[in-house]
Amino acid sequence: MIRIEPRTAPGRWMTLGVPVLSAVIALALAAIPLALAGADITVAYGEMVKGVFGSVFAFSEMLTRATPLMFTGLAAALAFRAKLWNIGAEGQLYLGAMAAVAIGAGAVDIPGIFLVPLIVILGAAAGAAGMAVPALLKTRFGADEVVTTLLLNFIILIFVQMMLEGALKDPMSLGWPQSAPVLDQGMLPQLMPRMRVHSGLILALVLAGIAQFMLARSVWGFRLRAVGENAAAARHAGIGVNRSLFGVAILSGGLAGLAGVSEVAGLKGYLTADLSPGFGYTGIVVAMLAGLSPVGVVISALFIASVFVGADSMSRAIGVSSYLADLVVSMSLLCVLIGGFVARYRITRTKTAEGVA
Amino acid sequence: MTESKVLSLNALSKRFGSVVANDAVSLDLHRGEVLALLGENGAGKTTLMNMLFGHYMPDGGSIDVASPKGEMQPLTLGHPQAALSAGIGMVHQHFTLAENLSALNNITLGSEPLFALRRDRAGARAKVQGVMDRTGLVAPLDTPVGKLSVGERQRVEILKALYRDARILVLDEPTAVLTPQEADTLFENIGAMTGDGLAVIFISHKLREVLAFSHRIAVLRHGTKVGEIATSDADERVIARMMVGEDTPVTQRDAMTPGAPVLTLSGISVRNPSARDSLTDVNLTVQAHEILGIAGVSGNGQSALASVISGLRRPDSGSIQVDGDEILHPDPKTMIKAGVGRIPEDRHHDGIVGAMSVAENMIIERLDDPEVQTNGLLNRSAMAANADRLSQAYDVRGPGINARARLLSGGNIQKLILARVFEQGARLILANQPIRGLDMGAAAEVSRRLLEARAGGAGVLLISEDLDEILGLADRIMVIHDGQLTEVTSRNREDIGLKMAGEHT
Amino acid sequence: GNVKVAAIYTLPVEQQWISRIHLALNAAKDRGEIDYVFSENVANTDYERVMREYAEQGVQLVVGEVFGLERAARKVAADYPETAFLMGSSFGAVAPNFSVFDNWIHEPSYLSGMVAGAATESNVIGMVGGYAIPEVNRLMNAFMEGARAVNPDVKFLVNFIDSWYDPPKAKESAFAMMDAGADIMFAERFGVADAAVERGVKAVGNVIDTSGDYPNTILTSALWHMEPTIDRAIAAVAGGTFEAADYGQYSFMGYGGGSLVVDKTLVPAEVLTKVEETEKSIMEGMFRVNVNDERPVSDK
Amino acid sequence: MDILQILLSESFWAASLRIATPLIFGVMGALLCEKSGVLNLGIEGIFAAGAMCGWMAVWLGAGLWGGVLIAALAGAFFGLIHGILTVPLGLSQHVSGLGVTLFATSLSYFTYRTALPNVSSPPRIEPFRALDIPLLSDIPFLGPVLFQQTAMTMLALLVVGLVWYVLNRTALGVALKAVGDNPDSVDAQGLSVYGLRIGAVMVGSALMALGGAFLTMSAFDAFFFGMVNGRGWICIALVIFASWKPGKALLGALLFGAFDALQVRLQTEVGAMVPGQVFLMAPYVLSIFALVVAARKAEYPRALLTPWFKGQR
Ligand SMILES: Nc1ncnc2c1ncn2[C@@H]1O[C@H](COP(=O)(O)OP(=O)(O)OP(=O)(O)O)[C@@H](O)[C@H]1O
Ligand SMILES: Nc1ncnc2c1ncn2[C@@H]1O[C@H](COP(=O)(O)OP(=O)(O)OP(=O)(O)O)[C@@H](O)[C@H]1O
Ligand SMILES: [Mg+2]
Ligand SMILES: [Mg+2]
Repeated sequence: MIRIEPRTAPGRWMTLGVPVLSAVIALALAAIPLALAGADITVAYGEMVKGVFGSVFAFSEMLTRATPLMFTGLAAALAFRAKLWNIGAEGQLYLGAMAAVAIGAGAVDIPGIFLVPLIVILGAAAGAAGMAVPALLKTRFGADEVVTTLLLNFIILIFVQMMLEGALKDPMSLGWPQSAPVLDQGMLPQLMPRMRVHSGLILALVLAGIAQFMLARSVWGFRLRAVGENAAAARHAGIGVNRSLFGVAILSGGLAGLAGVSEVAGLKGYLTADLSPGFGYTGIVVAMLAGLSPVGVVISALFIASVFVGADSMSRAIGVSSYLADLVVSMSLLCVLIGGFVARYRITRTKTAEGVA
Repeated sequence: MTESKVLSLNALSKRFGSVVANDAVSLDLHRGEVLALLGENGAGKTTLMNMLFGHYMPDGGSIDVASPKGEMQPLTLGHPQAALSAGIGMVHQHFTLAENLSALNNITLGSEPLFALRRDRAGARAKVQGVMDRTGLVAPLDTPVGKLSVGERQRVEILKALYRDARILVLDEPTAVLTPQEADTLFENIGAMTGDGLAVIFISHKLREVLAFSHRIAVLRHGTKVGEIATSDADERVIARMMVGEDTPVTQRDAMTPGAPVLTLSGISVRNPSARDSLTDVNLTVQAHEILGIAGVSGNGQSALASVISGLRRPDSGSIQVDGDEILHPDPKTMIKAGVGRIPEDRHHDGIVGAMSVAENMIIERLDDPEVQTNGLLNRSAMAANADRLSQAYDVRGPGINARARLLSGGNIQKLILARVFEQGARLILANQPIRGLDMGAAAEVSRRLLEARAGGAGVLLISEDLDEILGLADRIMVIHDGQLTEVTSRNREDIGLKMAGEHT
Repeated sequence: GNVKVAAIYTLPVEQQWISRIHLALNAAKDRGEIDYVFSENVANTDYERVMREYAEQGVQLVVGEVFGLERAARKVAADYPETAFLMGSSFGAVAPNFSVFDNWIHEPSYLSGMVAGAATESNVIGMVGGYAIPEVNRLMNAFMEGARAVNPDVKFLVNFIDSWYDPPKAKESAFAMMDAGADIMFAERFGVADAAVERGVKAVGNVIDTSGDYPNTILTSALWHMEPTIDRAIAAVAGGTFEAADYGQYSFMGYGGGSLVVDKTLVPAEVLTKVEETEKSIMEGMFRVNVNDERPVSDK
Repeated sequence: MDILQILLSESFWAASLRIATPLIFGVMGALLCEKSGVLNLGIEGIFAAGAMCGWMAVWLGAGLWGGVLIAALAGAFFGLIHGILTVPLGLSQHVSGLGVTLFATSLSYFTYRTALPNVSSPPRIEPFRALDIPLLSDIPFLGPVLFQQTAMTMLALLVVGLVWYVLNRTALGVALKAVGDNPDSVDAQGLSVYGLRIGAVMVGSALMALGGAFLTMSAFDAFFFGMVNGRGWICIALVIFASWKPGKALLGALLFGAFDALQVRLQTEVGAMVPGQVFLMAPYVLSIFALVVAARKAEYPRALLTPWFKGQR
């Protein structure tokens, strides 16, 4: 009979080695679809590495892709810490992006040192507002936030399409549904010439650091952890559970909104309805792989971005379907999930004693 | 006697990590016998029974069970299904009922073929009715279990076992939630069934019923069996010494003159949709230097009363005064600030955040305190110093102040909560089932602390389902039944028991 | 050697619009003129990276569509002046190496509208579109104008399903229009013609020819041919003469970039004659079909 | 046509039922999973897998019912993955579900593209046709609405009855409801918590896959990337809307279908005045609204989202 028991003290190599090992296993498993598609496996892996580390450009592209994932990953990690299941980062991202173009695309024409912070703050506020609604519905009416945030993603996306054909539509776009571009002085500064990586990355790293510190050291973080680990006991101890939940909802939404700001004002310059290829959902994956630790989010965002960019570039180099990249990312997720389990639990086999010997 | 042996546990051992819950425990049981299994908290009683029933896989040892014909046969270990078909029934320490299903469905669950297209509901009902008629254990069969009282649920649990024609019945603390009368009825019923050959193992912390109803007593200490004794040869002192290894300290209670009121509830009503946990026009006063005991069977409004005083639930009407000041907007924080210390009924669920450290749990009620935080940042060294000091003073033992509170044993968790409550110099202490499930040593410690607080000028509101506890500690006693409070002047068990059952004498 | 060509599509190659580019490139590949690789379903976020990757790999001609990233794409082109870019775009070309095209088949759409206008008996024509973007609006408007030219009484029902790929939904939209009286369906999306077949109603195709899939249903289709565009670009790259230019005109009928195919068994001869006359005037430059990118709406 | 006229027409109700069919499969699947205590957010991906596998099987010559079977098996396979991850391993049901969605979707797309690399027009199959059951479909109104649907719609209605019957009339249903409320109750009676839950998730996922298969084998005759288009997520909302009751779930799916059918018809009429997006948004807004109303008295399966480990407390 198979039994599952928690490990009393997970060894050090377990907590560090197991995730790495699971990632390696996931990549090894990717050989199966590769082989089925008729690719040369060794070449494929070589191309995958090259796709991330082969050049400064490749590496910078990986960082570029990791940036929004850090924001959405942080959004999920903080909310999940409080057991607030915000599945709506995708929608909140779009709200942040909409706010960024609404204010940054010429509504006000002020110098960059004012405009950039304004865009960032309003973008975060918009995302926060987007999460405030489900938080309110949850705390007031007990409506399950998983479902409300999930559905709001659709509503917001449709709303974005509506705005892109309406109020936010760029008159210069010849009818194509997209917003006017953010003014040049409103754009987040680039980090390297000729590369797309931008200072949104720095913002994400700083925020991850602050979040890590606040969670561990502040009263706010204490309350958040208490509410997440045992809401009943927290309430009993005089902690305002709904207030804490609401606070973290605002923060989580704000972080997701920043993902939108960073994509629009750091990367593309304007908003289209296909700004995000599911960054909000991938952020959940990122957060879970990170064990909901903010610093861990940075690492796992880099990992997921590497896998995606590497596999994507490999699929192009060796001519297999580009859906491979998503496939490898999903297999990595599943493997790392199982790996995390192995690190925390021990699976033992015991003989099913058939009576006495 | 050997021919009538129905069960033998042979050198069963079980460890959880570093804890040895059972160390080569052997035990025999005979036809028609009632065996009481005793021991302190954590002695390993439940673990032993869980191995018998197949919930836990023993690390060593074996079990033999008599077949209906009387031959001893080895039992397949680790499978409840095997135990059930060998004629073993178990009533668990914690209810194992699906609350969304009727009692009938809970009882028949698992005994019908899963993939049959039709069910024989009439047959099942008739059979349950038969068991109920035979044993006198009656429960409504068609109401969802979630709507039943605790006593009714307990009976459903027992019916579950008997429905499957159990020849060996294990009862793990079956009377913890029953009135004395209900408990007596239960044991009378069981006594009648043993006449038909049923063998019973029951676990209890209540020595009175052990002495009254068992034939034989086995005692566990730290996972090993330390002795067996025929009940006719035993008395409370003998048993206590076997369990603890020494005589237990007797709590001393000095008479005191009550002071000014510290808590006054006037006309408090709480309405709940389920009607089970409501309060109707409750009035009470707790004075300084006084312990007011609230006796009653669980589910009669104790939770509502406790949550009102804790600030968790706003009453629908009525007023609350603490130390003479009316509390207009009660919530947990206001109540703490007003000087109400709360010992919650469910320590794991409401008392601690198990995933946070002991040190953190010790300051969780005073996060605004400048000693704990400066400018919103936690003052870690002060927290550590505080935790060290309290652990010392209240003898909180465990893997250290930075370990997760979940790792503490039940008694130590209770001490942690006591430390938290007493350190804030509470004017009123709400103690809701403070010693439920604690062993003698830990229970004595809690009692001593409550009396100490009383001596220090605090008022104590003691809610308990254990009449012995109330009689031992309270200066005044009120009984709660169906959401209403009545004062009792008599200290007679019978009188109070009848009031608890709702009889007006 | 062969010209190295890479295509980057934001949607799968089954999408009508993209399938036409894919077809032209595959044809060139089969003729042995080019080495062809492609990436499909590339999110706009990743598009720029993929452009750069191909450019870095030494691809000589990059084909694709940059409607969602006009500025960024031009920046990439500027960074790789040695690489030729031929992109679907609403804006203009940028020297030295960024050329643009678009599916300018409003002419055959107008003609297909004439067929539909003559064929409707209920005088109600249903149109199901994906998104109301200029590329789609333009063709719908031309179609409507053509129909009105032969039948002033015709009314249009217009619906957008806001998805490129939801055939069941497109089908339901079409059913709804037929319930409201439409007896001709303009099939901009997959699913519409299927509904027409089920109800025995006629349909008009767009961009691709699906008459084989829906026998007895497709009256006529306005086809887009990318070959004139693609072949010119390939030749220019091969000959070292590629320059920034607007290739849009090569989708006009005059260059063979657009054409009308009519099912002669379904369309009466006199209608056919009239259509052919108009076609001739278009080819001769005597008739210009209006370009209108506004979102079309239902008639009341 | 005014609204009343639309609401009274047979074709409108027939369309509603047609649009509702994939949702009926999906919501029944989600309901089974959740009744046993497991939230299955893999649904969106399982829809895609069902759509792809069912279609592919028919295209390769398995026949229509062969395709239905293959789709169900594919769904059960992804259900098994989700079941193993969330039941014995007790991993987060949210994350595992989203992971399964990503995995099932990308695996289906990758397989389709690898098998059919160079299509420029998707290959088609001969799909299920409307049954047009002789006498029954001549019944006025009811006939065209109910009996001129395809066999898969009939199957969906049958599944509702079956799920209801199993849950409310069989011992298996009692056990499923029990394991979703308190796994200990099942364990103490000698039944397998893991077996019941994994079984429920597998069967539920198979049903979800049928929802996807309906799209490619009945509503349409070809497979497209992205054609599931959020239908799976809708089912998750519908289950809550229905308070985990099969009958109400059917009603919810029908309401949703009716709304969709109505919006298509209304949008054509008033598309000029109101942006089309308002109509697209409405069902989601309504779902949230229904949720808020229903949440007040919804009886959650109490053990939903909570893992259970044998021999642990
Ligand atoms: N599943 C488990 N995992 C870890 N430790 C366990 C488990 N079950 C029991 N223990 C530990 O084993 C010891 C014996 O526990 P057990 O529940 O058998 O005691 P008990 O005698 O029934 O106590 P009580 O009177 O409080 O019910 C305790 O230290 C307990 O913490
Ligand atoms: N005629 C019958 N045959 C078989 N089983 C039945 C029959 N009637 C009821 N049951 C089962 O007994 C259970 C209890 O019946 P009851 O009407 O009390 O349902 P319930 O507990 O309210 O559950 P539900 O809300 O699902 O109806 C039902 O859930 C069903 O499983
Ligand atoms: Mg016990
Ligand atoms: Mg009922």
